[in-house]
Amino acid sequence: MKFLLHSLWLVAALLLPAGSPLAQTPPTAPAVGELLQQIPNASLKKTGELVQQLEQAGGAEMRPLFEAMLAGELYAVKESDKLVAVTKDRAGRLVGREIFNDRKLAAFASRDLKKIRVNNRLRSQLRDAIARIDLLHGSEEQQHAAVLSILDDLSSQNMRLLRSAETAGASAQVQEVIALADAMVQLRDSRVLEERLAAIEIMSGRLEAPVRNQLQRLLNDDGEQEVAVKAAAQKALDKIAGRVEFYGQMEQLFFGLSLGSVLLLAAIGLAITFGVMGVINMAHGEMIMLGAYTTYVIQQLMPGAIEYSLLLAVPAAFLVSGGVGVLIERGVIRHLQGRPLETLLATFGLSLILQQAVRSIFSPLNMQVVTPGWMSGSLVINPVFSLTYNRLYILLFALAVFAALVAILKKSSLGLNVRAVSQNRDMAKAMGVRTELVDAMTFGLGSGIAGVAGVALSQLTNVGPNLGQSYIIDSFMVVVFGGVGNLLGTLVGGFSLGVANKFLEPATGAVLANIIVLVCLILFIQKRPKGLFPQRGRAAE
Amino acid sequence: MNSIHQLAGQAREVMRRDTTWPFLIPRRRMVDVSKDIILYLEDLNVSFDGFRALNNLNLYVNDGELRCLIGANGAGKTTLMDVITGKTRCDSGSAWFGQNIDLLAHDEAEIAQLGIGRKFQKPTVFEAHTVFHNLELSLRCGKGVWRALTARLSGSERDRIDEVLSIIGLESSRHQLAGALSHGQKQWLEIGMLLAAEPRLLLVDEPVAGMTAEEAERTAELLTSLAGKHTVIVVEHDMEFVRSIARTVTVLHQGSVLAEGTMDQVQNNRDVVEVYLGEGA
Amino acid sequence: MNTLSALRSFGQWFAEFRQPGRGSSWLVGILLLVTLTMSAANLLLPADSPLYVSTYTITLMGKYLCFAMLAMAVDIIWGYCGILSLGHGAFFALGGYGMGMYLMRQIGDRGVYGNADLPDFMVFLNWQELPWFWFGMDQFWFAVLMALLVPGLLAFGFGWLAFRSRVTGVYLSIMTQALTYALMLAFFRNEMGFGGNNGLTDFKDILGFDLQADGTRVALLLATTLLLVLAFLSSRAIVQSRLGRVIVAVRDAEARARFLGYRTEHYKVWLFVYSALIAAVAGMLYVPQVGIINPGEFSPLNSIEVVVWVAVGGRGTLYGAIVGALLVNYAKTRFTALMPDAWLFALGALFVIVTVYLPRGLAGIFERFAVGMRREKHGEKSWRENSGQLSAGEVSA
Amino acid sequence: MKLKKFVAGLAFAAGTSVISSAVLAAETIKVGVLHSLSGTMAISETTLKDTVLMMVDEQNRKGGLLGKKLEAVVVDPASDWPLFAEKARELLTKDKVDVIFGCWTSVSRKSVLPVIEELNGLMFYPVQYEGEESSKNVFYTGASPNQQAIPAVDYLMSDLEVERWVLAGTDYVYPRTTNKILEAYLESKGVAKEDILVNYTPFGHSDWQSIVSDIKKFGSAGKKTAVVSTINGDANVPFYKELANQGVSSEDIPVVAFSVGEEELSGIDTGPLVGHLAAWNYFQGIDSEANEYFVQQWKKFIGDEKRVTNDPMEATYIGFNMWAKAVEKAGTTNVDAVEQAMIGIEFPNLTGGVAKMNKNHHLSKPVFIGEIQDNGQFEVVWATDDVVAGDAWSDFLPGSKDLIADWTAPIKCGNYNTESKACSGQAK
Repeated sequence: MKFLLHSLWLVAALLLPAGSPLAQTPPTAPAVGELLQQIPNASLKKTGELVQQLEQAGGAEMRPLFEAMLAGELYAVKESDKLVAVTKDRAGRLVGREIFNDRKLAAFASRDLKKIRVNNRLRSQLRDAIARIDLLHGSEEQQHAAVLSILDDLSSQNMRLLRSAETAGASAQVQEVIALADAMVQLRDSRVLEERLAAIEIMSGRLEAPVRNQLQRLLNDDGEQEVAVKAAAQKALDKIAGRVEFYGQMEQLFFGLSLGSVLLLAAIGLAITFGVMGVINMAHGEMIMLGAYTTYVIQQLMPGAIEYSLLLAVPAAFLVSGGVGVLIERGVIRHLQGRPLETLLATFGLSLILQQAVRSIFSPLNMQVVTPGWMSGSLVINPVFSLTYNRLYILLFALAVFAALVAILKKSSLGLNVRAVSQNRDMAKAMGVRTELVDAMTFGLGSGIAGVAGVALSQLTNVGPNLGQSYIIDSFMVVVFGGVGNLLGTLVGGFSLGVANKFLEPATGAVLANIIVLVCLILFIQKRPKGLFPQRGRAAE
Repeated sequence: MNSIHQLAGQAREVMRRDTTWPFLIPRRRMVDVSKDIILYLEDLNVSFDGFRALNNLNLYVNDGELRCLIGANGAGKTTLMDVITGKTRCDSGSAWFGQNIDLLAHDEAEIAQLGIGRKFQKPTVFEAHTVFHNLELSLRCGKGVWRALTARLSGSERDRIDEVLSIIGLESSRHQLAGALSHGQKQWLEIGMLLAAEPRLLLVDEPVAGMTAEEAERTAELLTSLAGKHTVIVVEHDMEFVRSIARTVTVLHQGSVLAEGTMDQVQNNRDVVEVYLGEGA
Repeated sequence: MNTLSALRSFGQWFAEFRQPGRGSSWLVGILLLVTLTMSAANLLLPADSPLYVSTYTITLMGKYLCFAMLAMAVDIIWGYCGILSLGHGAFFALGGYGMGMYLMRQIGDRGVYGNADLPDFMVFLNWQELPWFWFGMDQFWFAVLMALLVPGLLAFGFGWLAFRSRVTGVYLSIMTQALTYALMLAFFRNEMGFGGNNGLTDFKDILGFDLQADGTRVALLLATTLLLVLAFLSSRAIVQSRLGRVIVAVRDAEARARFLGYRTEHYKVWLFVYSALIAAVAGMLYVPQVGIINPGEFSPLNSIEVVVWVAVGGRGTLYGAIVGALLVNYAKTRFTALMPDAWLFALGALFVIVTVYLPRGLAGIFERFAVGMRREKHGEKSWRENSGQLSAGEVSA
Repeated sequence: MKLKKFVAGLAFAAGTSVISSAVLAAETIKVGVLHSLSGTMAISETTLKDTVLMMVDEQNRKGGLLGKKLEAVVVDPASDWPLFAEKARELLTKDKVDVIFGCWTSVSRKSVLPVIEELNGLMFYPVQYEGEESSKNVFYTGASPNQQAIPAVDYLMSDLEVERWVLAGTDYVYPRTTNKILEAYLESKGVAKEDILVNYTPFGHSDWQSIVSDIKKFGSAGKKTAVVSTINGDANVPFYKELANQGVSSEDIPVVAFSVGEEELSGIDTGPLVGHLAAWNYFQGIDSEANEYFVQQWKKFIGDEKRVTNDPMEATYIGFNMWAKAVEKAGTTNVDAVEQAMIGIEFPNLTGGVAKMNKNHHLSKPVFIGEIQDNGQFEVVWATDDVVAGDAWSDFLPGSKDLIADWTAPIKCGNYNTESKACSGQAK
């Protein structure tokens, strides 16, 4: 063990670029081993100190250790106090590996291992340490992130780090941030008016939070006598505020569109069953719920391939919900032809049954649906504006589903039949259209799409028996608002409700925004009972 | 002093027993048919989604007349009825009931109360009510909510219902549910309901659709007997029937009047032959 | 076979029961008799007597009767006028809140903080003064007036807008649902000043009588019965008058009624308001008996459940709504005690079965039996005439 | 035929109801269980029902109480608040139970309270709540705000040096009160008003985009920021998901929650939550012999190795055992006697140390702060040195700072005003 570390350290020392501040600290090679030995039995506070010493002693080579610690994968073998990184494999076994060279170790039993405890304070310490290491050795992206995180704490030590990173040949992007950091230091430390004004010039319009905070502090600081500096700072801050405001609006628009896409997904199936068939399907929400549970089941069936589970869940959910939809149509709705209010009651009963069935089968507890890696995180456009991937994908997905549905109704023979039956059932029947089949297929299609919506919603909210209920009223409002029997109306309705909600929210709070939108909708429907895009002509009377 | 006299004179005028204060005079004006024309329709235009259902239509109907409207499907017959009864708003044009009532300013219920009754294409009666109650609801009387709550059937109203029952020949089924009547009986009942309302103008949409020849004959008799006392406009496809009742026939085509005259005149009209009876003639 | 003959004799009795006027009076009689007996048994008999009726049963009965009244309110507009309201819970709850506010003010300084000016939940959240809409609620007459006025005005406003612009059928149902949903969200907000999620509770007395005394509870039960009977009689008077016939006419052929000169929207609005008022009265009686009112009462689910009571009992018959409400609620009490999990299955199945197979509810079944009885009694009549009489019954009480 | 069956079914249902209430074994002590088994609260409350049943089993195995067997009477108030009052009355008058374990939400407790007081029943309430209440007939074994919220804030302030606070909660009485108390407390600690952001959302709120974005902005002002979350149940999953997706990590802005326990976590993908905090009086992960036994016993009772334990379960456990001890001490199940005997009763916590029932019917318990781990358990990062006595009335609310509850001899009152030396309001 010791030997291994020694040799490691040797390699590390050779690899470290000369002149780096880390390399300048005296290489107390044996210390690393000793420090590592102390970790398993240290208190949290002590671990913090150890990490600090390790960083100084071990430098860049400590990165895998810190990473494992940060991810909560660091364990000590109880007998030997040897540190190993442990992860669970697909079968749920604990698989260990050496920290510093990734060599696979045998599987462990959980009783043989002791977890190295990490808390938030330690985590942020580890992150900072990793950032410092990355600044010199990381990829361009890592460097960029590291510089940005250093803006918060422009100590002279950190500035030295930046300096060495600069000389080590950082990319233009990183250089720019370093220049910003320099400017911030100038503004803070310099006494020369021109330098300070120049610094403010550089800082002006930057969106990074530390820049804003520094300027704000400067303005609030009564000790600051220089009027010109204050004026310039105020101007810079105003410019920043203007940009932040702009991106704030953009962000709100995105939030609105995202909420709209959720509403659209929830409502679009209903636009078919309600809009085309005239069936008030109160069990529509439960179709969404079934879709979400299908996602859960798929993930249970393929625990090793979470990344692909959603792709598989979409068709599966369509089939499950669509199948249940066809059953409902054949079993119940068929008997209620031309009695829309009765379909409302019967399907409401079905929704209760479906909910309780899910409760009995899966338990009333919420189910755990994992978000695949490619759906987490966000697309950072600038420090004040980023789009979360899950919302972005769902927005695109909603549009795709919409387009597919329009294509089906406009182009396919099923679509032709559906339109024929919805316009004149008797005539369609006389023309040889199998109206019963068409009814079942239409209802199945609408339900299936609700199921697909459920897959998307499982990524945003709880997967539980009440999932559907929370969307049913909203869905109906979207369809009615857009105009029954008009898919485009549903699209416009969904997005405009979403955006209206989100633009009201900052002023009124979430609940009141919701209420206001509802009341406006109720009033709107009184004014235009047929919605935004009514079906006109005598047939609609 | 003078002014006091004046005031006293005015007061006396106000208190006169043989006049009624203006605001007490019933709002409902009687239709003024002094020019003998009960319905003026001028330059009516209605379009749905670009389709012009009525196209500069002009039509005058005399008081007490029995007028038949014929025309192909989509010629605008039903739309015309919709405009007269207030169901459809027209885009432009004017519609006057007699000299003094602008139909476009009233809604369906008001127009009905003014004395225009309408029979639908598909017989529409209150199926959950008995024949008797159907007629009772149709009587000419106050139609307000409170009036309906407190209404009691008076002797004369009862007589009126009996009279109508005998006109439409449904005396024996007076306590039957309207929903249980045959198709033809429903048609008659609906006409009876119009009669009970004592309208000045009756709009009858396809009264003999689905009737046997015998029933149609009785209906023809009924409608002819109504003319004179009421003005009747009949829309019908059945040429035999039209011929049997019509004095004046108006032919509609693509939303405007194509020809007007007696059945014979119309049938020989070149335009009509061309566009409407083309194949038949 | 035994049950069948028992059913037959029941049907025979029912045939008489069903005759308009007389039959309904039977219902009134039964209601009064049962509640009076229960009251007497509760107050006069010692607690260990086998015939003693517990206070628990009294309040339970009171609650059922409030629900019955609510069901009747829904039936008047749905069964007779074809307006399916999925938001009648809103009027019920508003009435309840009116009464709740009065009861809250009656607590006075007996609340936990001993603050005579503010209800506990306001003290608790640092409110400094009573919001304006609480003024006057310490007067019983004013509270009752408000509890009627507010739902009445809401119903009028909503109905006026909706019926004037001819929002009908499904659209109207969805709108009413949205209405009650919006109200629920609003009342959940603590800023509204109605106690938020906790609602109003911990009531002490009503008109000076201790709410926890058996006597008060019995009096409340009797008051509920009396008002239910009154509402029933007045509703029956309405549906049997020409007004009632116009309403049914509007349900079956609105255009026809309009072309006969009836302002159908006026009829609908006033009937809607009347129905909302009955719902509000039911809510007012409900609150002192169950001891709490909270925004959950606005939940759309509750309103839909009421519709099911009516559907089960038989819409278009006033007694059907009452019987339906009593039966379903009794079943609920029993079922949830025996097997809580199965209740939702049973309720859901009830929805489906009733709508698909029993469009006229239990009243429909009984009437079919009743007709059979009559036919046996009077010999065969023509089918048409029989069915004619049968459906005529549909529109009378 | 169908009809016949239907009627027969009805008759059967009616018949069984009579029988079930008629079967009364005279020589048992009845324990009422008033937890929702259906409806929205069933998720949480079913667990507590099972816990009580387990405790009853255990006690019976030990030979019962006062030589009698215990018998559990379970009813279902179905998450319907008026129904709670009705069922409480049913338990007390029809079933004549000696004690009730029940309720979860504040509103259900408020609904039951008048009935319990009227009929002089005895109830144990096992869930953390907003305080501001003390009834003679109720024992509160869950945490009051000073046993959960205030220690948590202390921890954040001293250990994590938090300076800016977001108080986010669901809009109902518990978060409202807790946040009021916290605001007053923070201000008393010198936190400026603009460093506190209060936000309320409705039940089951699912669209957290704007709020998380606001929190992010609020937290970017250069001071260490933390979120104190009183967000209820279902709304938590989308909240944490949104936090993770918008890149707010537990190191940047930690969230400390008062309503998220092991059971709630079992329905969440805890990956993105690691490092966020919760404050409770109990965590399943705490090492102690008693706890190990309890967890094993629970898993065996419920027949599921994956089931977890949580704080309200421990509160039920302590409440039940204290009641059993008090009954033995009093030698009767008479409510008044047991109520007096309860005060001062001590019972060991599952986490070590001893819980004690105070004069105000609240417990003295230790407080723990735990960090969420990726396995859905908590890692304790902080604990109070000693037990903390639960306050019925908060010292930080103007309306209640002078109030105390003391159910022993001279005062005997739930809301005694130390200023006016009188028992305000409902005093009898």
